[in-house]
Amino acid sequence: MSEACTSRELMIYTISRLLKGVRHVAVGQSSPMPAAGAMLLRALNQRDGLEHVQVSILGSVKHNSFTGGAEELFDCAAQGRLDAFFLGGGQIDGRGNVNLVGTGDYPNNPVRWPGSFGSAYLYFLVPRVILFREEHSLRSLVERVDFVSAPGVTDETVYRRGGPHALLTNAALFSFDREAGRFRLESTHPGYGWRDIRGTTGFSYDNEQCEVTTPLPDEATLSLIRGRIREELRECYPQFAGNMPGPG
Amino acid sequence: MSEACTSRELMIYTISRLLKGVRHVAVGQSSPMPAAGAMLLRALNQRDGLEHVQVSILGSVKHNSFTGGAEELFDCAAQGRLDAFFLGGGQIDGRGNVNLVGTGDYPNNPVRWPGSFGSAYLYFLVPRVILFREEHSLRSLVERVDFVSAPGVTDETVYRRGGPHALLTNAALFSFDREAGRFRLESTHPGYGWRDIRGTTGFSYDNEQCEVTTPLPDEATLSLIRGRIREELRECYPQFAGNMPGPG
Amino acid sequence: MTDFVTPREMAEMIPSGCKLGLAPDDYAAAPGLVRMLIDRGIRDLHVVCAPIGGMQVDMLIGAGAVATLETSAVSLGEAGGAPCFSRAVRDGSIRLRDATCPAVFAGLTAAEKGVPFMPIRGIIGSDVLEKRDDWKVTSNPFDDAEKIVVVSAIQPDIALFHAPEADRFGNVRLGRRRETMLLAHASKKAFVTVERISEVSLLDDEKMAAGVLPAIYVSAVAQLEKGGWPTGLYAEYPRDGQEIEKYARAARSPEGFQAYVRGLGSAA
Amino acid sequence: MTDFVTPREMAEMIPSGCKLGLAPDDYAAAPGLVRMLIDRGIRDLHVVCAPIGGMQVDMLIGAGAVATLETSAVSLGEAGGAPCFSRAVRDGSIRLRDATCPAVFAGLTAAEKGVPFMPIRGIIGSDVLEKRDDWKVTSNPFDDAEKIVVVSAIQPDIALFHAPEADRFGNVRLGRRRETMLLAHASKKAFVTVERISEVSLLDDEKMAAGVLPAIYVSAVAQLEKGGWPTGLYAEYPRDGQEIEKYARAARSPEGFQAYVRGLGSAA
Repeated sequence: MSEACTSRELMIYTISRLLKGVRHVAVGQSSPMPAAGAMLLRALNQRDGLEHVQVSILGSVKHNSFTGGAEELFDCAAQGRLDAFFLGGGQIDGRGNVNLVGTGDYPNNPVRWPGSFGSAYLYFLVPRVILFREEHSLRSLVERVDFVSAPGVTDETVYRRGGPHALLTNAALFSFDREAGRFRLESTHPGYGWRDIRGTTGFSYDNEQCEVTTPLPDEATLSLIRGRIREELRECYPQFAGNMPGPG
Repeated sequence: MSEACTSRELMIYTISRLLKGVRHVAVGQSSPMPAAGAMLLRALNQRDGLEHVQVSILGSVKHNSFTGGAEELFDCAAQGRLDAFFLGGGQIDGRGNVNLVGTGDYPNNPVRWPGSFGSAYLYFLVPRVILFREEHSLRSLVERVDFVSAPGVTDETVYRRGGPHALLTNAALFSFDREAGRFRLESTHPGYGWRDIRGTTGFSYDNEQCEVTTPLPDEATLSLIRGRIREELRECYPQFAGNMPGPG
Repeated sequence: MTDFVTPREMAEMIPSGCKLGLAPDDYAAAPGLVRMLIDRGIRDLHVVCAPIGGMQVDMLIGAGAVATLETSAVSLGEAGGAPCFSRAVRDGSIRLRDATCPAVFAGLTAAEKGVPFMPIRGIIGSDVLEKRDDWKVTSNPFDDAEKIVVVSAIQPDIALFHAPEADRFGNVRLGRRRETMLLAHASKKAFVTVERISEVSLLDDEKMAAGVLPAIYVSAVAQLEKGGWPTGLYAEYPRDGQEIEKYARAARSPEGFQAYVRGLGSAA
Repeated sequence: MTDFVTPREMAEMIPSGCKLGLAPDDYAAAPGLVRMLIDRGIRDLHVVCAPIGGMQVDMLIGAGAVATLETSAVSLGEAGGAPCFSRAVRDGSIRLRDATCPAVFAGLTAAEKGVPFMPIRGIIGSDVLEKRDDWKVTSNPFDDAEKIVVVSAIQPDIALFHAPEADRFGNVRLGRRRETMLLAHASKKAFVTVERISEVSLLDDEKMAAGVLPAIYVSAVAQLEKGGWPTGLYAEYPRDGQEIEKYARAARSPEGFQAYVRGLGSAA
């Protein structure tokens, strides 16, 4: 028996499940787990003879479908040629708002994060945006974000075909209902119960007393993560890949 | 003594004079004489150790400064990086309006020309637009064009830093006064007098009784046209170059 | 994923009535495939010239395949005016949407960027503007004193063009002719005929990659050698001026045009 | 015409107070030249990140050279947050113009196309929009029911970036990193440091030409080997992660930052 599935491996696997059916997924800068999840779906589909998955990793030379510079990703999204993307967020609130800028008052935020990147745009145009935030805490999942980098919901005067699809943390998986503008707890990861989630989530959501456990990858999938995916990650995320379990 | 300067050679030489001082001149499709004039200025400046002249010939692989496709010419003009351009015109009128579309009523013009190309844009953005029309006749130089592909003058609510600089035909050279919105006869070519010009020009213009004769190229310039320029033209205009006087 | 098909199959995949984006003669025009469209009797096309048309467009018009023509010009270059185009203008058999080159690029750029319109300088005072109901004069939102034109997005259903090579993954090398790249980005699908098909990915060579249209935009590729003939293919082969002169003479009459097209059909 | 100068000369040619456009780390960032700007005490810059900043921007901020910062993000990537940036935000020593990447590209595209503004989808409902007086919400002129953002043109005085090679005519190979091409088109001048200078024109090879920035945009070129270090140069060398970690640790305090910069200065 190999080493047990780590929390990160579970998240990588869960991301691959959330991406099922997409033809083209892009991954932003500094996003090793989303990159790994997208690579895993590509590898699984290839193994199983399913549809080809195009993975575009910003910052990668090898896993790059673009030849027009960074703006091509945004154009591609606007053209409807991009099915899924990931957003993180220092804070995420119950309406799906994302804050990548900082806590407290703008502009002199006491805690400042890098910035909004392409969130204020891609959140509107990419059908399946997966919110990914490892830290599941009252600090990260808040009632109302201090700064809206990108809003979760929009009225009908604004063109919008994309938005939040799911929220994945190190403890649980939520889906998002765009009509209601609310999250729904879908499963808790092994080691966490619904009460843990309720106690560490700063916003209200549906299906609070969820008893479903997030499924683990099978042995074959786990070896794929530890072998091929770990190797593919090395180009852009050498430190992250080095810290993953795997041969050698 | 070599063969006497032809009418086309005089026009090529005159174009090179009209371009004096430009750093970047572009030449559109199907414009062998403007191309030759621009090439001549480049060659003369090079010979005389003067400023380098960038010549961009649309449709040329060799004489091409662009790597972004045909739209780059227009962007470049908008950025102020293009000093001179040429426009022809089935009809040109006394206000500097240009018609590249056809005679009679649009859309079912009894005589239809190719179309407006980039005229409606470049005429606004390129400081020195040289109108070039070989045929000097009441048919080509009219009181009022049947269709305005590009207007000669514009009111102050519209951004405009470019416009007509001169009008060159096989018989005469006019300058254009942008304030007055009128042409001024500058010289007549050898073999034409001011009365010929008045009789064959359909619009009114200043300095009607002009006695200046358009200067001819000197012997060295003429050999440059018949040698290097003729060779450079061959790539894009093999038929035109073949019909020019020259060695071999 | 890119489909690899025969030229005849590709001609069948382009439906009558579609909005078809075409590249200029001597750059990336695909007269080889256009002849097959004529052979199969395609009709009611809305042709978008990006930004001008030449022999392939004149042939489509002569064959009665064009309902609407959106272009900044149609010309045979050194061989003169486009005879079928001029005839169709006179007899009113095509709906004309005259444009100016940068406005076509602005419309395609709007589609590329997924916005409904683009602003563009110039044009005001031109009769071209008067005839277009999909262009408007507005104010610069940052300076009310400035009037400026906005053009609406142009999104062809299919972009059709010819290129030097594709690889077996569907990437297509266009070189520096980026107006064709723009056309492909702006269109829902791109169909491409090529001289050659490379076994090696065209994206592997960093020096070449900037001129390569990625496979994500390319719906179908067909190998068709000399698919740009008798017009030229940029940086590969020049136009066949004699053949285009021959066409220009023949197409002066509808009968001459028919004879020319039939002649090509049997030779192909 | 392009001037060929030494890196120190280039640093002197970039004046305090100018609007300086910079490329992202690991693509075409020019930290080598930026260190010389710091050495010479440049001040009051309006830095435009196209579209994000990294170590070179953090260093400029730490050195007190930045008055205004227009960016979609500043980050050291795997090495974490940008310490001088975070400090400057807290103490209010820089004027912030937070953006979102495609809005920066839209602003640069407006400058490239010589229009005063560009429309862009999305953004409405974001606080980023609330904080920008140079962005507006308008109606789509072709559909009054749709609200849409317009951003004003961004035209840097100088674009500064590092590239693999230039030729002796001033053409610069960028490869597929066309955001740097856009930045150069949009800026009044482009100053470029390069690893190598080619005697042969980079435009001669049709396969390469599409990735080459023509000399008409390039005001000055300076050869500076490893000018991208310790960040990477796209498709040439990766970032030096250890060095950037070292910087990230040092720059946690203003004193540590000063010591780091002095250390580099004497080594250079």
